[in-house]
Amino acid sequence: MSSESLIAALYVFALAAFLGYQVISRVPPLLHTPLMSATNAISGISLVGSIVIAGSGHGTVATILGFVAVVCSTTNVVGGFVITDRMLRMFKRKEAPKK
Amino acid sequence: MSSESLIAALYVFALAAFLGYQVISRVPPLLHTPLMSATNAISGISLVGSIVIAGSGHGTVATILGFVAVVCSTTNVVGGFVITDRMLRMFKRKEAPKK
Amino acid sequence: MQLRIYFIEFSYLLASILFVLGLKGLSHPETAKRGMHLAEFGMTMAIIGALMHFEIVSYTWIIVGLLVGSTLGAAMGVWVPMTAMPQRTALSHAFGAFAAALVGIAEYYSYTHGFKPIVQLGHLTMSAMGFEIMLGALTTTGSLIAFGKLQGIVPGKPLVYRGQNIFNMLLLATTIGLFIYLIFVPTAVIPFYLMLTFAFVFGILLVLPIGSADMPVVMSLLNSYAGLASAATGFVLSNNVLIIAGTLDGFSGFILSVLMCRAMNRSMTNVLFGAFGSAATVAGGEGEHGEMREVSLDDVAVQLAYAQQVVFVPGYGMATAQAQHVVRELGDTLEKRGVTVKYGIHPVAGRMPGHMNVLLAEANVPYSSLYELEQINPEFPTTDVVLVIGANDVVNPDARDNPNSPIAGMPILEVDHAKSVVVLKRGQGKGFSGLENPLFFKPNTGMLYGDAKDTLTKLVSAVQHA
Amino acid sequence: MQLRIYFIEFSYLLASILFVLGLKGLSHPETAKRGMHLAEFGMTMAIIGALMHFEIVSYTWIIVGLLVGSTLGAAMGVWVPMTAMPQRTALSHAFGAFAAALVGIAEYYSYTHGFKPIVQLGHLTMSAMGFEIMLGALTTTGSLIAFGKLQGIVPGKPLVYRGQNIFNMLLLATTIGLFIYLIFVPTAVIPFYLMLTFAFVFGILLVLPIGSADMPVVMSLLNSYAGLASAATGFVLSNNVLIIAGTLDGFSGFILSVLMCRAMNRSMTNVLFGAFGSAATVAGGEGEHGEMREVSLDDVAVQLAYAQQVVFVPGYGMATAQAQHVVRELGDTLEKRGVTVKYGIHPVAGRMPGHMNVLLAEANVPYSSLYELEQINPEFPTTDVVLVIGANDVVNPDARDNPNSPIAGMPILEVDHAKSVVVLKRGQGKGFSGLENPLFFKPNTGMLYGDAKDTLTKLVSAVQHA
Ligand SMILES: NC(=O)c1ccc[n+]([C@@H]2O[C@H](COP(=O)([O-])OP(=O)(O)OC[C@H]3O[C@@H](n4cnc5c(N)ncnc54)[C@H](OP(=O)(O)O)[C@@H]3O)[C@@H](O)[C@H]2O)c1
Ligand SMILES: NC(=O)c1ccc[n+]([C@@H]2O[C@H](COP(=O)([O-])OP(=O)(O)OC[C@H]3O[C@@H](n4cnc5c(N)ncnc54)[C@H](OP(=O)(O)O)[C@@H]3O)[C@@H](O)[C@H]2O)c1
Repeated sequence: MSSESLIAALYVFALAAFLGYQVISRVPPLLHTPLMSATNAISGISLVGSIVIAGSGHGTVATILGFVAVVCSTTNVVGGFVITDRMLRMFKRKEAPKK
Repeated sequence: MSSESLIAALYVFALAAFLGYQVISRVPPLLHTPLMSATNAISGISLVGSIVIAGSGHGTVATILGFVAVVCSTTNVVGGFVITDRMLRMFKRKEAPKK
Repeated sequence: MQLRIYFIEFSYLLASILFVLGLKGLSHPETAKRGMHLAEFGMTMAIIGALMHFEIVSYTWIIVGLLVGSTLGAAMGVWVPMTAMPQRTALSHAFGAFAAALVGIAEYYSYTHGFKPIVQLGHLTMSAMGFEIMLGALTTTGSLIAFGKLQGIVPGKPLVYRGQNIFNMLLLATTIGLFIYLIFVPTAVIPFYLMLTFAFVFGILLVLPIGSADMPVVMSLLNSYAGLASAATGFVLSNNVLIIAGTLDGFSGFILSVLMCRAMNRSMTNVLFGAFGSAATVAGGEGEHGEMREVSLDDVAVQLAYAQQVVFVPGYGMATAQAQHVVRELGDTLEKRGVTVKYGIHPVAGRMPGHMNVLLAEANVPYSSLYELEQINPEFPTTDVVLVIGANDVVNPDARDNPNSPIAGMPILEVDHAKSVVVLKRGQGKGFSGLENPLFFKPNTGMLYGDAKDTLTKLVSAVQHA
Repeated sequence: MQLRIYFIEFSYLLASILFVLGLKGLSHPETAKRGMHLAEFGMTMAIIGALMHFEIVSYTWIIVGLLVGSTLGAAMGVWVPMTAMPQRTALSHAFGAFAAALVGIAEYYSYTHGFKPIVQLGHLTMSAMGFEIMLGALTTTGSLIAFGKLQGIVPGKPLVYRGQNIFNMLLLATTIGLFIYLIFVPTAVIPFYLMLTFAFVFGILLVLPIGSADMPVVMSLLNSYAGLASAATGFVLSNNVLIIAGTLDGFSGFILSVLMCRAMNRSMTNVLFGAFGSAATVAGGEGEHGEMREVSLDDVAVQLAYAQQVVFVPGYGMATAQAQHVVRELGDTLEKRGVTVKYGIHPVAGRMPGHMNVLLAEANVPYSSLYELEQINPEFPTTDVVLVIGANDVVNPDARDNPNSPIAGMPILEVDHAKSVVVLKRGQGKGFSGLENPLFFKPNTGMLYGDAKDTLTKLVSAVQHA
């Protein structure tokens, strides 16, 4: 990794950190559980790295590692999103005030 | 500009845009005027570019242009911050409810 | 060629933006669904981008992996019951972290086995890789233990032995030592795999000594570790979408744990290193004072039936009893009788953030009738009956009144201000904090013993005939 | 060497972070000061970083420039009165944009005169540079005209001639055409300087036809243009701190203009292209209905002196009359007599965002007694006297009642709900929107003519003797 790319990465990291703080801190407690599963799904992004490794044929070992990585992260991605959707579909607005 | 650096720049831009939106939209109307002068001051950042040009001796023309740029942006930086401070010092909390 | 690079990078950039938008959507239940669809689309873009990479020579294993993963994921997603959310979350942290770790290992392997020019394995790359692998490894095993404890496979109560802390500290020190050594001598293969193993072991030892009750906080921390691991992967592959997504993930975990601590008022340090101790051992509390007044089911039914306003305060007990549906039933029955029914939700009621909200949402309680701490507390004085359904700590007046109480200062639902309080619990059981709860001894408090679900079912019919 | 690069980059990164923190600080008056100090420190770091660059061979002109600039800036900062804020802002937009433009030109010059390898002047660099220069140039002249109009050097009323829009459009088209040509042939010097000139001219023509009343919105847009220009500079020099600061600046300008439009309820498009027309020409309004009731100063004094609660509603008139200090005096006198005094501040009262807040703050009115639209409107029914001090549009009931009014739907301060309203204005003058204001004809409204400052001074003494 060159120093330039390190620096660029640091900028992205710093900005993402701020953004993360700003965005997440605005999520109401009501949605904290969906938030957890949503971020799980998003953290499945390591799939991107896994795919490249599983495919780049750097010997059997690397391929196997990559393959397992792909399985794990795909599970996260799919599982995470499915569950989040399932949860969110459960949150309903009051039909009409009953009192 | 290489395509890599363009892409890196785009990421920084996108994140900064989000961040800008999040942060600025949280500034209360009470402080909108200070906000304006504060961002003026910060926009004086083009000073960074100006300095390098004014100093890198790329011929008289470039130097003059750089010099003028330095003057302009420094004026913004100093003026902006001085005024913002002045304004903010004026904003006072109620000493003790008088009613 | 050039074009393809642009396309890949563009898809990554788009993905990053969509992830941020997705999480922004979660700031309101109305926009949440759309937000998630954006995030899903973003992930698709990212995957497409990844599939375009030049390095890829064969797609077989990728496709197989994707298929297997999707099946597993979909199965999980569809079958896991809402009450098992904590376990599932723990498990998926393990998966995520493991994936990150594997990517790191594979990268290292490709460098050390001549698939990538070893010279490129510089100090910077190695440091990033080290972080990735250490965080990944310890999070993997740590989360697995957490999963085990929550699932009841691993004994929930803290496993403690003498000199534990010292040993853990030493292990951590050695691991970090190896890491630092590797930064200077990236090609040292044995130290690398030693570091890896130690990290895995450390994860186990880190979580074993913690009581299952403390898991939620630990999990959120593991969550942020997992996120940071992916971010580190991003540094290794200098891939921005990984950095961004990882950081977002890391932060959400971190913020949630902070919120939990605040609501339980434990200091952040206490949690960060509290992981070396266990809250359950705090316990104590100053024995009985006064006696509990038991009330009969019918009395309660009548009270409820003729009340103006009733507030339900659910807690962990509702979750264990799976009583959310009956709660909703009771609510409806009362509302049919013209009683105003509100739900008071404490931020850390239950065992994970938003636990109660999800359960009640599952039981079709509209979120507009769920009230947060600040909203509901002023209402208690004008409330006729508060029904405390398997909640304990979150309604413990000691937190407010007794400065010496371990939970002193923790914001609570001030149900004791209500005209009368009825507590549903099975017996003398203590709450998560293991403390005595003076609320139960107050004159205006009545105890209604029994499993929440049964009691409530009986109450429903009783109210109908009241 | 390597180290120096790291230091430079680090200082830039730190600066970026500090800028963000600084703006975050502005989310509350308590934290605002600290925030600004962070931003100032950040700027210092950035400057130090810039001074470390290798390209720099001589510091003479840099230092001279810094000195001159600081003197000018300090002078401006200390001497400019709060009432002249709009002008100053316009001027500094001009400076900022001009600096950005100059940097771009100098860069281009160094490429085309062999100080930098011409081959490196690729399409990407050229596009970024083009944006930088076009935005910079048009913002410079545009802001200068805006300054002139606000200062009264340039005639405030819109300068319109036939075929103006077509001409402007054509000019813009040509400029962009040249820009596109340059992207493909970066070395074409003549087109470059043509584009530059056209951009300068376009800036003038863009703002000239706009009435000075509309300046605030235009200024905020120019603000965001200036910001984007700096961001573009960042792309050219691939310097992240420039990109970040520029983007933040651009966004604040954009958001402020959006807020202004919303509060004036003009559509964003109306503003973005309204720049080609002028609000002042909207005018119209349906003549007199009923008559205005003039009230005597002493009556008002008595009313105020014996009121329970009085609300001051300041507007542009207070600014022009420089009456903020007298207002505060009157407020104090009343409070001494036990009258509750509140200030109702409309988001777009005056001529720039937060205009009234700053003026009143200058007059030492604590911000805790300034109330926003939502807070104060419910209070009017229980208010005895509302003193409208040079405000007009922001209290125009037509916005609420008359759907055909040009300002229909603009949120207003509903002073007409108060028990009695006293309007301080000089005569029959209309407000910014040039509309008739039915409020003045309501039975419970009394008009007190004369310059706000004089009237208020008289009122103070009258109240003291009441
Ligand atoms: N939400 C989070 O994120 C989170 C994270 C970490 C820690 N915590 C902690 O968890 C606690 C949550 O407080 P809480 O009031 O919700 O729960 P709690 O304090 O743990 O009390 C649960 C109560 O439910 C009763 N119960 C258990 N099973 C029951 C059943 N089947 N039917 C009826 N009652 C039953 C228990 O009494 P019996 O045994 O007598 O029935 C117990 O008193 C807080 O101390 C909080 O700090 C929460
Ligand atoms: N704040 C912003 O950011 C912003 C930006 C763009 C546009 N605007 C527009 O500006 C307007 C602001 O409304 P506003 O009610 O504050 O002001 P206004 O509607 O412009 O009315 C100002 C009133 O003050 C009176 N006046 C002028 N000089 C005076 C003096 N020396 N003593 C006493 N009275 C004096 C004028 O009447 P006489 O001439 O009879 O004295 C006039 O009726 C809104 O329409 C808003 O949309 C605001």
